[in-house]
Amino acid sequence: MSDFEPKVVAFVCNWCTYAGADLTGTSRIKYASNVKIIRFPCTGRIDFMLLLKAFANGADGIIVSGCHPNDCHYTSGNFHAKRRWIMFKELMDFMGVDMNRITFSWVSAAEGAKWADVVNTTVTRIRELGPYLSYKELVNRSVEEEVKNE
Amino acid sequence: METTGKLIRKQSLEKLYNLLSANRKVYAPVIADDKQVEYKYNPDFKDVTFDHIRSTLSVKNVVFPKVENLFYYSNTKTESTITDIDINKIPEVVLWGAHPCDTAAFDILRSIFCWDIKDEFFAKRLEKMLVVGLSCHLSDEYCFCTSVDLAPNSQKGSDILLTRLQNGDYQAEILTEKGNGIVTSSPELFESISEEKVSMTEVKQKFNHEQVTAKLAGAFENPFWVANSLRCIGCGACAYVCPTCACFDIQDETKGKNGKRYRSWDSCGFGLFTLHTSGHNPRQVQSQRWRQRIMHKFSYMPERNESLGCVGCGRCSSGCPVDMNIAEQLEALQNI
Amino acid sequence: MSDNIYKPYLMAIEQIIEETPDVKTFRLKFKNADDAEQFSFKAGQFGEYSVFGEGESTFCVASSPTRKGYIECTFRKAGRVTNALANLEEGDTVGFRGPFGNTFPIEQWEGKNLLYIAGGIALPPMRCVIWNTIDLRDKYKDITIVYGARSVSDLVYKQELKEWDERPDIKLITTVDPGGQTPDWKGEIGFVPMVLEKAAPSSENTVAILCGPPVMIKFTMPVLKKLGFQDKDIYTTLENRMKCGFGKCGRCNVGKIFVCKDGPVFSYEQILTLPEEY
Amino acid sequence: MNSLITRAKELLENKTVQVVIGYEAGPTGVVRPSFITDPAKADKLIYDERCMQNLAVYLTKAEVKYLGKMAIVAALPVMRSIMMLISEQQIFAESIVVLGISADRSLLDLADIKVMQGYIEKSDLGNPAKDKELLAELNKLSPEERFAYWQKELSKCIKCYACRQACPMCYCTRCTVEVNQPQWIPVQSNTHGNMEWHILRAMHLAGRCISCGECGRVCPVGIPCHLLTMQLSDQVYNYFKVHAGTSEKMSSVLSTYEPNDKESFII
Repeated sequence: MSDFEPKVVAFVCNWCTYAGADLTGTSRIKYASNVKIIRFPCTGRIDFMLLLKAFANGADGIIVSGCHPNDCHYTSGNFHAKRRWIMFKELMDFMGVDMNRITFSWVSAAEGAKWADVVNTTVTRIRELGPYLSYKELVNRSVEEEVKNE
Repeated sequence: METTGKLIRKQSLEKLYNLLSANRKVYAPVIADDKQVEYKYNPDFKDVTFDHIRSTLSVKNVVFPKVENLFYYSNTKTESTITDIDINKIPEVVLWGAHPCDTAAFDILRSIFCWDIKDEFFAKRLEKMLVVGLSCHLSDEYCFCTSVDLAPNSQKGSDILLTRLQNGDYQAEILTEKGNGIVTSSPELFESISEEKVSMTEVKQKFNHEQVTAKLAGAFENPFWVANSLRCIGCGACAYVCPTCACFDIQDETKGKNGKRYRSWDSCGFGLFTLHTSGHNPRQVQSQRWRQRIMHKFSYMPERNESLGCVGCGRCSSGCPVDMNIAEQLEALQNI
Repeated sequence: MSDNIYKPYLMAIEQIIEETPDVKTFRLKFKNADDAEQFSFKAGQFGEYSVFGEGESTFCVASSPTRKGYIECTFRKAGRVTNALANLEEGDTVGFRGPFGNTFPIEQWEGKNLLYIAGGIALPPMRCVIWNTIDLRDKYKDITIVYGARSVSDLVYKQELKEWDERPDIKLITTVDPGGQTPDWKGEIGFVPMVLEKAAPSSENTVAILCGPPVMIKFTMPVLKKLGFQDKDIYTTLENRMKCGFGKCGRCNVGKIFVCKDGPVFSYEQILTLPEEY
Repeated sequence: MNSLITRAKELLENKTVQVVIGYEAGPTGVVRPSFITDPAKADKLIYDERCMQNLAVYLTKAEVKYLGKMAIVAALPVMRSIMMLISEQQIFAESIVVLGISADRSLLDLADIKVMQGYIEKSDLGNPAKDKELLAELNKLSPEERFAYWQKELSKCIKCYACRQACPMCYCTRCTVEVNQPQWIPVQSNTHGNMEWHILRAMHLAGRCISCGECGRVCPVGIPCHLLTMQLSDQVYNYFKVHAGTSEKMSSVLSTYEPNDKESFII
């Protein structure tokens, strides 16, 4: 497992976490390079389907991050997101999807160090968990189902 | 080929089953954990049921799978290439224990897939299938095979038709060369037919399909359709469980540069089935879609495909969440 | 072509013409010379055009069978496939399955006057038969084309309209809806039915070919009747949603008639026998 | 149920409504929805333990609405669906007459929506007992076991969308699965795609599901997909202390928020 490099997708909002990640860079704080950042206007825009698509396309872990409560650029996007994440997390739990693979966090534009920390702890945790085999198997099995008759 | 009657002892049945499954995939009915009857590939003989009235889904997926890949493609910036699917790799399948209504459906499907131009996917699957049918010794209130020119022991579509005898042995009617091949390869399993009586259910005729077809010709604008489809919720259950429903969708699915075009089951009951891009929909409301379903099977198909689009299995009615009972409606249509 | 009836020909986009802001015409060439060799079609037939990864869409072949070596299609950006098509560039690859459907009975029309009436994006399905009859000009008597669109910028085939206008052996009447004209617009202003009524072409020994949005058809039919056209001498095309193109997928039927097999060309006499399901 | 028939007749005769949506027994004995427009035919109406279908689904159906003003036979789940539909502005309270049925199957006198709301508030709003047990069993399993369980169940899905069509809250004319730019959910049926579809369905019903269990009941292949939405109904109450379909002014849980919503997993 030593050569396993986790693939982590980060869904972040433009105004806080993306700027925060920028700050991490300009502050020369090093963090794991396993993360691929996807920028959204707001956490309220991050559809739960996107998270599922990330797993389906081979992500081993996911980070979702945006402005702290009360700091949303659009006033309430992150409050809505929070409720949605609560429901999503509970549903995923109920369906047996590994919630240890998703990190939800609030990272402001000033928290460059926190961003590095969020990424590093997530990557370390995913590294310990190993590749998300059961989800990959689910996707592969579906492909097999389709070609079974060919 | 001339039909020959044989006898298979109860205990020889397992041998026949194992013989067939030795070099082919066998698709046979089992009772699942949730008590529903479903067909499975290569189940153990001890799990195979001989006492089912109908499986939840029909067996049409042997010849018309719910998803059929049509070809693969690969895209670069400007080029696309197509990779064919080798239909010769389609495996040989034995369909075991399908009732006469299900086996009769293959001819109807052929009349859809092979009229005018031939659908090779379907034709190949049909060719590679051996059917060991099983006459019905049980039936229920949803069955109406006798109303559509079939019977609990119809031979249509079977290569070998098994019928239970009252002592538990089986009569085996050898109906095709394919079926005869099995007898020739293991003659020890088949004996001469005995005098024993067959054990068979009776299915009451509910309507006269010719009269229904005649009535439908002038029934397009009849208020019957709205009145009798108000409760239809517009799901695709009836079409998906139906052994003869063959409407399909064609879709692409891409991952990165590569993808495939496939066809999958579709249903005329869905509102978006006929929706134009412009927003215009020729069948805008559910009654029009319900009319299409009945008309297609009992009016258009007899005229265009020279076959009725229904085998009287009763699945659409037993599976319908709101009791859209097709036999009842046809009975009513006969008298409008 | 292989036995796989769902497998399209691969075509290269040779030329793209922007007809209007949302309508484009593609000229397509077969990538495989053998395919080009054995391919033939007739006026009125259609095909399934595909962008691999997005799916297939149905349009008529818009070029004439008398022009060999390529086919053309004209489409409006509307849904998933047409949007994807619109994003392609010259040299890109598309798929084509066809030809499917029946044809305009142009042999039967020989020796007659032809009156083409089209509205908006309905000129493309007619362009094929228009060019076909123009290319066989000797066989037909007068050819009249009445074409209308919402506005000047919505008129498609502007180059060809000009060409037809300049030819002495074709009578072209173009019109735009009131308010859709530009200061230098020289054609008519008004809806197609009114313009047609004003032009009053003779119905004597004439076949009318009519294609357009339902509302145009609805108001043009009485005008044609008034001019003395018989139902059997009026032709139109029907469009319904299609997937397969050969009468299997179960979408396009109007009653027992498959638009993909028995159509898309119908005489008005036939249309009157169909249930209203189109 | 004589009182129900009498009331239905009355409503039709004095033209208060043009159609009564209720239950009748079909010729095979199976209970089915019934649309009574003629007072003489009101005798067909029945109400017993077999009358499970959530009839509220018909309140938004074009051809039923076309019949005119509706009265609807409504046990608690149907009443709650009606509440939800009113709160989401799909129907007007004035446009329907509710023939409420109590838990002991007697006709309720619900003068208006306020009275109905009072009745709902006094009722047990949790999931049905049988489903509670199933949920408890599933929640006892390990995540891996649950993952395997749902994969097995959802591999059966044939994408007939009966679950969606039967749900009064799934009234969208174009569902997300039918949106194709982009294609969120594959059109074909495979385990992974089916799972995505059921996740999407459950999420879109979070805080809106009134736990009638209709989706699970109608599934032709027997997937207990109602457990997904019911689990979320439980969690909605757990986190936000609301039950769906209890007030005509309620906005759905996921389209509102409280600044002090509690959670413990966001770092």
